[in-house]
Amino acid sequence: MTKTRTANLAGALAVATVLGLGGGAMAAETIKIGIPVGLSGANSVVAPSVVQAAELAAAEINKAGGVLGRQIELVVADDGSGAQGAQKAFDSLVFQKKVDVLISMETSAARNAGLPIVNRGRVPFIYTSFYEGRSCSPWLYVNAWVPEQQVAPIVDHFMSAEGAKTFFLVGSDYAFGRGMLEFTADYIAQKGGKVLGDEYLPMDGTDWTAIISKLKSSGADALITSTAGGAPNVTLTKQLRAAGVDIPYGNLAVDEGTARNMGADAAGIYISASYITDIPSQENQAFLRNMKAHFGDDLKTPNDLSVPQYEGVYLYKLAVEKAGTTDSQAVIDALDDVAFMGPRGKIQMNKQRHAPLTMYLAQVQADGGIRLISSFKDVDPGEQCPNL
Amino acid sequence: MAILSTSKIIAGYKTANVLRGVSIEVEPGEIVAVVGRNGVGKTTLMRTLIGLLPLREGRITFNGMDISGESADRRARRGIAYAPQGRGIFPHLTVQENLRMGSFINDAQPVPNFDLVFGYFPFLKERLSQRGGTLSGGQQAMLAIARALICEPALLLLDEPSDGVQPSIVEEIGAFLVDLSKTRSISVLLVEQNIGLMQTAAHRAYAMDKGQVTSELSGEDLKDEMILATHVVV
Amino acid sequence: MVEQAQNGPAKGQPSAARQRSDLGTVLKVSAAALVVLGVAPFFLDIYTVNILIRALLLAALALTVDLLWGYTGILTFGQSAFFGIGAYACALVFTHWGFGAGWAILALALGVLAAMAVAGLAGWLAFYHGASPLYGSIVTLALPIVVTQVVFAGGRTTGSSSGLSGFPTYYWTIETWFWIAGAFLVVVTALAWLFVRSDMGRVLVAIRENETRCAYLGIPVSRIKILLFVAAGAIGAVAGFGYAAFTNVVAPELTGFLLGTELLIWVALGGRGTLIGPVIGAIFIDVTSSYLSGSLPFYWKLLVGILFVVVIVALPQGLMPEVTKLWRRLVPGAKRAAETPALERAPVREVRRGVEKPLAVSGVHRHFGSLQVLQGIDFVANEGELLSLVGPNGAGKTTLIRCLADGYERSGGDITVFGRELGRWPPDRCVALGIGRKFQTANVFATLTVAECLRVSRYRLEPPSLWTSDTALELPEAALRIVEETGLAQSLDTEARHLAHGQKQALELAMVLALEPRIVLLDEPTAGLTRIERERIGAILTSLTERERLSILLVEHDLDFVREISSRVIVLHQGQIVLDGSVEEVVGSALVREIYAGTAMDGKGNEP
Amino acid sequence: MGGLLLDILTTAAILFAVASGLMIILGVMKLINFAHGAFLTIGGYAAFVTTQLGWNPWLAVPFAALVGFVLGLIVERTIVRPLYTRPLDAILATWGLGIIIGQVITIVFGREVQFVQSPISGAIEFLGQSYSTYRLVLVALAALLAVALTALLYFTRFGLNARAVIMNEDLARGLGIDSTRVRLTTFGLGAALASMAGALVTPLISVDPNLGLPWLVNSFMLVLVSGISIPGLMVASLILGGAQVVVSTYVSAILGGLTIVVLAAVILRLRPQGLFSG
Repeated sequence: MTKTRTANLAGALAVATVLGLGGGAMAAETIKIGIPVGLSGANSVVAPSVVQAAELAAAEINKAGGVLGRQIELVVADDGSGAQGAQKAFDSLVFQKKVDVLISMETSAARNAGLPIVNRGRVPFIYTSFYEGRSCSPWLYVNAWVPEQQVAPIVDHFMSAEGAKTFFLVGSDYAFGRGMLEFTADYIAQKGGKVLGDEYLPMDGTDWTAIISKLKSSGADALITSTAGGAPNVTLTKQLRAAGVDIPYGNLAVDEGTARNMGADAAGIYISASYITDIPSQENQAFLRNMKAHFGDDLKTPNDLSVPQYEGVYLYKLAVEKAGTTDSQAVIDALDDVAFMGPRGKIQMNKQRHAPLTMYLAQVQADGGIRLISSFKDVDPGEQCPNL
Repeated sequence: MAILSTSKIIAGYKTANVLRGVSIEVEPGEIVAVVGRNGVGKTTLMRTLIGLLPLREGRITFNGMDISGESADRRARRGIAYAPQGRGIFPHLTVQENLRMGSFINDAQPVPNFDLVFGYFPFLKERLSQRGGTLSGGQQAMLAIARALICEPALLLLDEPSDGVQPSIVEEIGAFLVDLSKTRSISVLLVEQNIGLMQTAAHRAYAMDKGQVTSELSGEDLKDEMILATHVVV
Repeated sequence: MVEQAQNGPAKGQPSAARQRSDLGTVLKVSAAALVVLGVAPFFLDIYTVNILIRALLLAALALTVDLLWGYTGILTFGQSAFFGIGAYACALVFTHWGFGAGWAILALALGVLAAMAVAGLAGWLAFYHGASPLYGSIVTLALPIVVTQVVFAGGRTTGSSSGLSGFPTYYWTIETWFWIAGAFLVVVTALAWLFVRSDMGRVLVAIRENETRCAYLGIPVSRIKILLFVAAGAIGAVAGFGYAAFTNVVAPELTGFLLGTELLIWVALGGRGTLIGPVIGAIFIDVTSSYLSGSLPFYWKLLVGILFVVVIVALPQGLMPEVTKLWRRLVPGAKRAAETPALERAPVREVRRGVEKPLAVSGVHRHFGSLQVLQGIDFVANEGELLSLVGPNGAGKTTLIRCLADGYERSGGDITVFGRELGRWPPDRCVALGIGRKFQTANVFATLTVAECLRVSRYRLEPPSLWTSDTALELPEAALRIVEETGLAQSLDTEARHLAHGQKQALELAMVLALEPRIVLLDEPTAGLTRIERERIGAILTSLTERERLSILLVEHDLDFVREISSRVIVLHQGQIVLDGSVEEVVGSALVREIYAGTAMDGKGNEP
Repeated sequence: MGGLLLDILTTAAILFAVASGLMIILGVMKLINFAHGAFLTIGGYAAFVTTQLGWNPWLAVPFAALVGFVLGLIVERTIVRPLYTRPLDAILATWGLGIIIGQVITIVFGREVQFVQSPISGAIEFLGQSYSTYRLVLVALAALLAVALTALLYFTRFGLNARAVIMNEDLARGLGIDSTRVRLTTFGLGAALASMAGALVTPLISVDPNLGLPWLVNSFMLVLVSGISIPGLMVASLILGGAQVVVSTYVSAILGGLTIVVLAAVILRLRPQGLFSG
């Protein structure tokens, strides 16, 4: 059945204009940061936290005097978590709102749909979502993890600590889902494990019945899933739990916030992330404090998708300052060189437009919190865009 | 006072008027027939009287009340029972359900009087749980009449009960109508082509042609088969 | 015996001189539209031009929905499927095979051919003889769902849920794309305009108004619907191709059911069956959505939803007719003077006479389940005979007529028409044998004018032009007489729905006679007519049998009328022929009297 | 094998529950309610509200039914009533109604995905299988629904009137049945059933403003194939739902999504009146 969402077609577009808290003099023209994000559809679970992170960064920067004396203005647009919506959102941001930069966490479908528009409009684009890797464009930088950084901790842990030899893979049928699981299958084979099956459902499919039955009858030792964020992830987890699946379960697409929303159903899931709230660093503690202070009760739990967004805004600020201008080409050239000490540690996108990251393996607890199992320092993203 | 009277009623379908000013009266306890060839507007008259076809002009009064603008179900609840032409029953409902469908007719008598109709049509009692559609044509006709009468309405509109029914049963129906009007003083307006039935049952008749009443036939006229035949056949 | 053709060629192809066409006006308007589109990019900002390009392509798609739904009455949810096929053809070829002018032409050709093939298949499934309009809609509903799932199932090849993007394409300037999209829309609209205003366009409306009547006028309804569906699919595929080439992104939503319903909304709001309304509706709503969804995200969609419901409930014809009405009120004289076609006598066709019996019926029976409606009907109809079928209600008269005019109707038995077996044929093929049928209730095309109704009836004999309309209306003698004698000749420009009841009956009879049938089946042609009208029709029928040697079968209740005009009478009772004889024999028969009086029994009874 | 059978049975039960409201409305009113999906969504949000208010999750079902019924009555009076004689337009108008409902829900609740507390979680041993308890409960509930609907239609005066109106509306009116009211009640009932089904399926899925949409077309196809009868719908759900599960399991989960639509289109071509018309 098709489950294309009305919202995708309409490309419902929300514009939230966030001006600096300081409300200082608006002498110079503002710098517009476009944030196309999935406020509806699959990503809607996590999108609000992403917007909050960007809002905090903008507020902090504006309070401190802005960038080159100019205030930052955020322009948020709903991409409907899909290609069609993304097209409208990117069109509107690039050509109508004429933003200076795009910084966003999006589905792979939306990113792919947006890239031609970015190329046409020649706007820098910092992508802040973990993804399947190898997305390359002269205008694109990525500050979140790729499979090379994320998959190994989970598979290694399952094979050593849980003694798993056979795996079953389930995903959403789109670039991220397939990309992640193909990498995972290769990695498992490389480590001497066996993949008993891999199954996909369209990105917004919700009926996993047949796939779960296949999983159960396969007798696999462990399960690794990679769905579109949000709704598919939630429905899959719910239905897995309802079906009584209790083998080790690694979820490549769940973040801490979503896990919290899912309640007891998420308990026991293994996640591998570049950010968890428990990171003891000063930067993280300060970030969490400021988020709480800024958003109070409305605070959405910061997570592996929202924190890179926060850092992305700062990376852009540093690049503009280094370039001394918001000119697209100059900013693109400068982005390689700047580094930001954020909640996740030092972030610099200097490995073929991608960033080496510290990764954490953790398990979701029954109360929605997570338990850190181990961490891996400065994992390299590998060969992502050798031609750039 | 007449139980039913119409004054110059006009009704029809789409752009065509089928009834072109029909005025008739039915007295309490009277059995009145409407005769005429096929297509002169007899069935249209019945549908207009019960309210399934809107009145375009004219007036219908029932028991002295103007019911011209009322819906069919309102008229039925006032006590006008309607037994349509042909197999006017619900074929997929059981006999009992078909009979129960009559219990909204006549608000004055909300409890269906099963004994009354079983008295006249004993076969119904034996076939209560049988589907209406499995009855024979004649039995279906009797079921339709029984249903119309189960709450003892003041007026029965009966559209060609003889259509597709064996002569012996037609006679039975005739006798029953006569008894009904005598013992329960229920009035009957009967649309018929069957000469036999008219002769046994009707007190008098209206002859219709081309949407108008062309003449009134007295009880005497009804006995004359030749007069009757001119109105029915050619 | 062979009658000579009196004048003109036997097969009357209308001469070119008689063709009227809107071509001049259309060219002028198109040129004006092209000029506006040509300068528009210089006055609009880049964002507006950008979203207009998409809107223009979608408007062309909406136009095909209007052709199908507004004009022909096929409620389609599926046009998005063809749009998607065109778009994916572009993306797949450019992504996987190659890019360049040759590849582009190949991709376009593949997309159009695939769309046409899918449309042909779906049309064959949806528009069979006897299909309900709902079934057609069901198939068009399934279509985008199937195409979308195929895209999903394509994995890496089709990009599945994420679609394909970033494939090489022509990075022309945005103005260039705007001009391409604009020119495409203008051309498609112009062609569609000529098409719907042509004689063939009238046939489409006739199908929408009354498909059954069309079939019995010998119009191959199924074939026309399928061909139209295929053509609409091809246009949709071209639009989709352009969309993909411009946006450089294809996604499953492009082929989806939701886009299909959105097209319906645009068409309904703009005004179905107005061509321009849907185009304006599509452009206006799509562009406004892109703009307003920024500041009024949900309220705008809510507003469109409410407007849509209100229009469907209260103004089913959409907003365009209201605008036109207002325009006519404000600008007196804006109403175009309709051109009344000149009535002409059609050349008499050569027919062989007296060689074969017009109609031979043997052993025909018909049952519905266990109910026998006709059993063992045998009779022969002769040339120049007016044969009346009489009998009480339910005797099977209308059923018999149906069996003669539609090869699918009878349960068994043989019917021969001029020596040729009537097979299991749909009504339009029965018409080709020379059978014309008039229905019981007047069955005309409500929104067509009298002249158009008659012209549509000439479909089989004078194949209508796709682009022009004939300024003359050729009718055979018999039809001409009815038109002239009943006053229809003075109302050629009146829409059929505004005619009086009697005139409608006369019009339908004229339409049937316009088919130049050799056998005419009439089901109560005088029901609801005044005495004068009846007499007039009676006289015409008698002369048809006497002068033109037609064979007429008449179902009639009015025995006076039967007695006046019949040459022979068949009495049906309980599905059987009980009497077949002259008028005197039948009218005087005691049996007939008994049958009508309800006292006759045939012994077998009708008690099941 | 046991797992497959349970999958088929539970899928059929869900389909039956989801389609029943559409069938009641089509059966009695001869009207295709394309707002059916929107009423399912309303049920989902009724469950969401139940969760938000901290009520017992089982209360979501009657609460959804009540909300659906009241809204159904309003909709019948305002939108549906003028369209009885225009069946194809009724499809469009109810589709537009679905858009309106979806947007109002978005304005009130936001467009993000929400979560509903499940009344039952976990799995139990059944037929030698560990199987989702809630799905098994749904089978029981669907069976109960079938019994209740049958009882309503065959053992109550409303049911008798409704069936009479289906068979011969004029005759029923002539016998004193207010068919307008029967239709009003029927539409309310159909909307209530749809909302109830929406609340029943939400524990398996997540709630968002377009929750009902993917169910609409499948429900529509099932109802047409059923020939508009309760046993017909049960069998159609089993056959088509079963085919969907089999294709999903043995061919592809994605093509499984096509099964119902394609099979229905083919079946209706061969038997336009559906499998079980009386």
